[in-house]
Amino acid sequence: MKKIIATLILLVFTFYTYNTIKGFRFGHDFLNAKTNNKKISQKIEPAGKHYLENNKLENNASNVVTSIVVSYRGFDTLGEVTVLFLAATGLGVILTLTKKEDDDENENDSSEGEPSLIVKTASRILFPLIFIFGAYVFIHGHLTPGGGFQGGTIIASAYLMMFLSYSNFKINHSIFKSIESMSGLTFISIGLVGLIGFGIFLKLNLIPMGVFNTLFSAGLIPIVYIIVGFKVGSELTAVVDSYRENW
Amino acid sequence: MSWVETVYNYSYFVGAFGLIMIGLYAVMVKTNLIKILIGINLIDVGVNIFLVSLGYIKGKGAPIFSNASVTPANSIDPIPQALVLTAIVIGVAVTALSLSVIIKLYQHYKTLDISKIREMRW
Amino acid sequence: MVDYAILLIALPLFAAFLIPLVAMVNKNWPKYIPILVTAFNSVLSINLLLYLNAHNGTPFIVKIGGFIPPFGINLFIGYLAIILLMLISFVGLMISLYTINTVKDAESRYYMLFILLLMGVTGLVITGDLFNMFVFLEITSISAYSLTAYKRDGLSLEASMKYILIGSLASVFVLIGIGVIYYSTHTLNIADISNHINTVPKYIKMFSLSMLLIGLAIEAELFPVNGWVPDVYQASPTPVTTIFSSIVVKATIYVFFRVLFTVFRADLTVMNFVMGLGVITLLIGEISALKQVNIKRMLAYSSIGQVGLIVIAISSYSSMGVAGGIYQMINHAIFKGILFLGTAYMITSVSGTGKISDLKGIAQKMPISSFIVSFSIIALLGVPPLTGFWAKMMILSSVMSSGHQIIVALILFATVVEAVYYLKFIAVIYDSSEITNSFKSTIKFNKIVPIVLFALTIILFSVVPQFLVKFQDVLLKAANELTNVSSYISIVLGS
Amino acid sequence: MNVLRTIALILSLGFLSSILFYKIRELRNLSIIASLSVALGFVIKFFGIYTGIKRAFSYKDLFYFKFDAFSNFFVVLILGVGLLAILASWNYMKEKKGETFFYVFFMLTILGMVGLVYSRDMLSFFIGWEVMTMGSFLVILQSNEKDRFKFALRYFIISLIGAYSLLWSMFIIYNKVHSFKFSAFNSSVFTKGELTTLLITISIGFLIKAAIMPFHTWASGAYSRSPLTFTAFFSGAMSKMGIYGLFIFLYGSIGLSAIYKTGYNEFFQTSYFQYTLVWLGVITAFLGTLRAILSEDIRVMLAYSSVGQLGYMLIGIGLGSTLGLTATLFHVVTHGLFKTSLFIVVAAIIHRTGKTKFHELGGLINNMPIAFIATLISIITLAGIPPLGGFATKWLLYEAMIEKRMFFATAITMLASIGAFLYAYRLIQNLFLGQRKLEHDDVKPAPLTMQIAMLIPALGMVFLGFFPNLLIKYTNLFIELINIDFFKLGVKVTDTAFTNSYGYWNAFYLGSAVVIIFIVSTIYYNLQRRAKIYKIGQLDIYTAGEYVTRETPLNYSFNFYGFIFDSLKPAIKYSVTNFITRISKEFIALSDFVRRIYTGNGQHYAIFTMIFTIITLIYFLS
Amino acid sequence: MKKGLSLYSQEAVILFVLWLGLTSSLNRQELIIGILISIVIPFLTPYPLSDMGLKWLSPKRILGVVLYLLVFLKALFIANIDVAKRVLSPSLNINPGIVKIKTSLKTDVGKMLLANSITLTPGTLTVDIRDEYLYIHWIDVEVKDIEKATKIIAGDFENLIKGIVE
Repeated sequence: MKKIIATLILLVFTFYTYNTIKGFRFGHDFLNAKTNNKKISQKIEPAGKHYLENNKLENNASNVVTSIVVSYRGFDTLGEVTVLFLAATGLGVILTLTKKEDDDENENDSSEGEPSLIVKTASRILFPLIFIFGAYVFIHGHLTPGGGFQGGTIIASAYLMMFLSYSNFKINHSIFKSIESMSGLTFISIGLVGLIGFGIFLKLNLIPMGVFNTLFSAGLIPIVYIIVGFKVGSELTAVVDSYRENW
Repeated sequence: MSWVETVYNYSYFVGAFGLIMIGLYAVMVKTNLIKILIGINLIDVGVNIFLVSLGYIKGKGAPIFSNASVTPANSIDPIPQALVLTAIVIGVAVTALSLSVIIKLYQHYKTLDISKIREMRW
Repeated sequence: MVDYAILLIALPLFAAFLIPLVAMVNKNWPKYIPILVTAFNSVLSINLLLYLNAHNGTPFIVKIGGFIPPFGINLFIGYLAIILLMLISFVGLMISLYTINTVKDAESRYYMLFILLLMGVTGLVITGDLFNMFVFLEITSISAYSLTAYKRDGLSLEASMKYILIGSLASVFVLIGIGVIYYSTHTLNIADISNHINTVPKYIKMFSLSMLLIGLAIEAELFPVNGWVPDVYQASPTPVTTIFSSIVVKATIYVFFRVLFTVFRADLTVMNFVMGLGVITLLIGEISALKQVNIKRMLAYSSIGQVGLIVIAISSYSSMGVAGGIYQMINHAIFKGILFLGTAYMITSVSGTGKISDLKGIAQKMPISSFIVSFSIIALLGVPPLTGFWAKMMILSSVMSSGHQIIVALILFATVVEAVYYLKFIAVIYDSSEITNSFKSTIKFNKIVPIVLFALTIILFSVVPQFLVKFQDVLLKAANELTNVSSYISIVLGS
Repeated sequence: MNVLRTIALILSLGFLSSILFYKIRELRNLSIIASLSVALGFVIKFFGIYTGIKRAFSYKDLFYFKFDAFSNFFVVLILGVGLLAILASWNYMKEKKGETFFYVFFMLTILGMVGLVYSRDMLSFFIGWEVMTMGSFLVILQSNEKDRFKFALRYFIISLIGAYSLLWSMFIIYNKVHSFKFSAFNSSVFTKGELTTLLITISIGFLIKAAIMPFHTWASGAYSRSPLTFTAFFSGAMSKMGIYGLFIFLYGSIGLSAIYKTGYNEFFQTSYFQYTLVWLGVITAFLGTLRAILSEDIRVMLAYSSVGQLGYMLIGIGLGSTLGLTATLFHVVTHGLFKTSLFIVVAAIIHRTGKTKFHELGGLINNMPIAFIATLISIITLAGIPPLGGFATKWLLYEAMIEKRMFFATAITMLASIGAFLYAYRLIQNLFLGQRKLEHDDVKPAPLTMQIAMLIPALGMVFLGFFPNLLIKYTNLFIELINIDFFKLGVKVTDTAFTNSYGYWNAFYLGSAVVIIFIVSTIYYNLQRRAKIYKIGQLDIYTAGEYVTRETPLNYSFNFYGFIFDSLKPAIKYSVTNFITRISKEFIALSDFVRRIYTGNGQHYAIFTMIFTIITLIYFLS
Repeated sequence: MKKGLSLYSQEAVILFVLWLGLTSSLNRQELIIGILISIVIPFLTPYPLSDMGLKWLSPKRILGVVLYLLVFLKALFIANIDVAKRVLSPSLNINPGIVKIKTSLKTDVGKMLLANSITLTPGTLTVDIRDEYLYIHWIDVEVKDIEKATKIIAGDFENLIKGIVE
């Protein structure tokens, strides 16, 4: 019964979606297309085109996606960071340890499920390597594909690996918490510096813009991305840690 | 344009909405909470693919000007990619949170069947 | 310029990030931070109101990152936004006062989530960018998910699970809608989209509209998609429920109509559909509340009904109706603030399970709270000349003049139903026949003060006519901000 | 100096002092009484009967008030009855639990009523209306009865329905003429259907307040469960607000010609709508009387009596002729007087004995002589026996009905009028005469304030009985307010006599004749009696050879009219009250069914969401 | 988790080399950041990379690494073909089973490398390590004797790895 209803619903949904996307021109070069609409006096310029063309002037970051994420739509990114922060916090709230009756049994379990030497050794070798790869990704966020979120995730995956290999591997909660907080505070402070100095929140071209396509370019964008990297890394690690502690 | 042609031309959209449909089906039919969560994730992925493919322009490359061959004129639209980044992060956050809720629910009700978890109704 | 308006968001965020560090220093300090933040926001929003009054009431925008509007994110602040901001910060302040010593294991994390929820709502109200709106929507809902589950018992987890399930669907629909509209207009700025919306093919526009409508209807608690609401309201801690009912819904309704009015320039077909939804929501909400035994659940259904009323009012699309809807938003926020906080205070005093019958005869032990609760119920029912009446008058007259007599009759019918269960509740708390419950007589000033302050606002709105007339002007201006698309565009994009 | 503002100020001061001194009994009561009397004095001073003073006052073009003869007529009633009721409450409410807030809400009610009577726009009328309802609802809650909540709730909910019906009609009008003012009403912009809707919604609103028959279900409960001194006001003044509202909306604002537009019957020379009103009034008068006859509780009996009496007033309103309206207004006054008196008497009896049923009482004539006199005068008025005021009402009313050729309705009304005597008789027979219960031997007379409060209306009734023309003359002056010609027709009034096409009646001569006959016959009787005196005690009988003691019940008062009850038994179960109870039960069952949409299963909610999606897509995309 | 300077600098050097590989640029800015990062990250790692420290960087051992890679690739190639043959042959001539082999390697890194080498060459799969015994899942069990099996499976790898890590 439920299946039939669901199928029917999806069929109707598909019908309308199909009709809609039929109206799309997939792969059409809308950025450089000439508008033939004279009804509207306002200029029609796709925002994407504006970003592509003015990015070098305004942000000097060779990765346009990064400059959109961090600079043009930096407010979104602040929100994103907040969302992750929220998820980590909420997770902490929900998964707060309640006193378990069978504490001893738990310890026995953990020794039984200890991974083999291969896993342990491999992960301890790989850990710094993954870590530096993560760092590379978020440091080069404005030059190459990637950025703070990706790099942070990579770093968190390194920690995830350690959690899997060493059942008694513990992280220092207060350090991670303070990294989380400090990076968040720094992000907002960067925004506030712009506000105090120039009356513009999240103004990122406060420092010299540097030479295009080199590491020290794009103003504060890499700094922000590094902060985001720290934040995401520590938050996702905390998330993973919460899960592990609860089991 | 026949529908076969449409499906071929719009394969990204078809894939994206296919994933969304599968996800919705799982959400509506499966009773296991984990499966429902997987369904939600499928929907998320589908939407993300949809968003990314919105920015695609035939024959153009990524908007990263690290070598001189890439110019604004032959880059795709960068905005959807930025949006997808945000959407992914939000999806991750929701997934993490709902997993934790499901864990706790399981400890509480000893079941993952959504139709049995209905202490509050009417 | 008033670029410091961004502090409305930046400061709570800063405070939220600061809380873990503060908690490391002293575990008792975090609970005062929400009070500071909401008080600051109240002052700031009053300041913005004064600024706006000094500048002919023309709304202003705040550019973030210094990019001109279609290309950067901008905030849009006018009377409507400021009304909602003042509401958010005032109710937030009251609830933070109430919350001190309420949360059992006084965790800093609760306060972080609390502040971020308020921050998300604030962002929803003032943002001028469609995708940014989505981000704030998600901030709001994710903090709401966590806060719903805060008690960590079966009920709250269950409620949170339902909320997450439906909320995820909502975000998906919103995202699809935003994607489609982005593809059609190549911009995300609300004003810019609105400027170009007429060039979009009708079919695509309507598809996008329906996607956004569905997603936002879920958040705005409209009828067929509000299954999660009673559960969430019932299971979450009372201060959180109060925020949901008083603030979050209001902000989502605002967003709902901002999208319909401004982004899509919705026409009568859409508005009739929305009005129909509002009517069904009103009826179902009020009728379902009739037989509830759990007080919070009853209030939850009542909230649903009130949402229906507000939606009916705003979807009438006349300036009087929209103004009435905004007025009703304010009223409802204050009434529900009193009702949720007051009843929670009573329930904690008798250590009850939240059943209405637990409160039998409580009025003899807690005369002030009982009186204020009854007073706000009477005001909510629209007994003149209290504030609820004026809002209802505005709503009814606008709905009537848009030619929907039946809807007027249905609204009145729903109010009668509402009166039945609310007066029954008053009858229970004033029932002096027998008192079976044990009663802990502890007067907590931090609990009674918010309730009294709320009641004073009701009196202020009701009794001071001079204020009322001025206030109506402001409401009409606010309504104009919501309905007048061309002025919105010209303010954001320049002439 | 604006009179309206002064009155508002005085009454507000009274209200404020009732709040401020709510714990200090003497100060509070004195200040309230002072404010009411000063206000009453003001109104009477600027009565404007013969000079026709009209004073208007408006606020922000939204609220519009007018000080004129018609309003003053009702305001005097309100303030007078209110003053009496509050005077009676001084002792009645003493030491009762709800005393502290009783006066606050009482004053709120009075404020609302005065406001609505002076208002000449629908908005302020409605505000006053709701304040009055709310205030009376709160007063009912101050009584000591256990089931007061049930009845107060019923009263409030039904009143709310009425108020909203009224509100709806107000919006229908506002939507067309874009003003709430009564004078702005323009019947030419309405279609016939709209006018009909208007008339129906308006009359539902007011008929509910007047407790006319299908809408009377709240009345017996609310009247009998409030503090009884308030019931005196409730029945004596407040129920008249429905009549006032009908008067001012139907004839003051909408106008007779507009009513005729909805459908005119040549034979009865009236519109179908008015004809319906008349029949509603007739049915109410008849059935209300019947229910009053069958009541065992004094309070319930008086409540149903009020319902029946309101029926008479509605008949007059429905007739819409000069005679009819005059009869109504006259009856407003007489009913106000005798119901106030009667309720205060009953309050005094219940206050002293604590009993509320007829069969628990009896033989109180020696304990409460003043109350007996007041009751006697009231009953004579109620039953319409000459020479007192009630007769004038009946006389005018029957003439008016015959004028409109409603003979059958007249017959039933006459029947009801006989019924009124039947139940009124019980008040004398079962309360004051007959055998006194043992425990009531040392019942003290009614408290002083109550005695004053019950005597003043009695004097008024006697006065009206002799000089009805003073009042009738006054009502004729409302032509100025309601500028419709028919008021000018028909009635000629001199200072003492009263003439129209059907005849001539001089109440003063008639009354004097009755009094003279009474005096003469009394003298004659006393002369006769002096010859042989047989004073027989109540217990001077024996049955079946046994002596009768005081414990033996000799009074036949339980189920007094049982034979009527027995013959009507099958019909009684079809009462409106049962019907409404049934409906509300069904509705609650429906609500239980509706809320099952919220199944509690999260997946169902997801499916709802998808179904909603589909509906939305279908609606918008096809 | 004490670390000597030697262990620390070994890690830093390896990280820096990796950084150079990642950036594939000798730009001065990249180098500065690379050095900084390579210095910082070892502080954050909870366990040392290996027990050997800087001596791992002697030319002999680097040569050993190269040699090991060559041998490993050869073994990989041969074994791939072997398994492909078995898979494709219709008779499915397999004889799966688990054998136990003994290693003389002492260090964890050595054991790990050996086990991974065995696993990566098709046909054999390290299931577990218990002290100095490795349990191997073998697609075609030729011998069950520990000594012989060790010779066949571990073979050259063991010596080569010994040359690198011990």
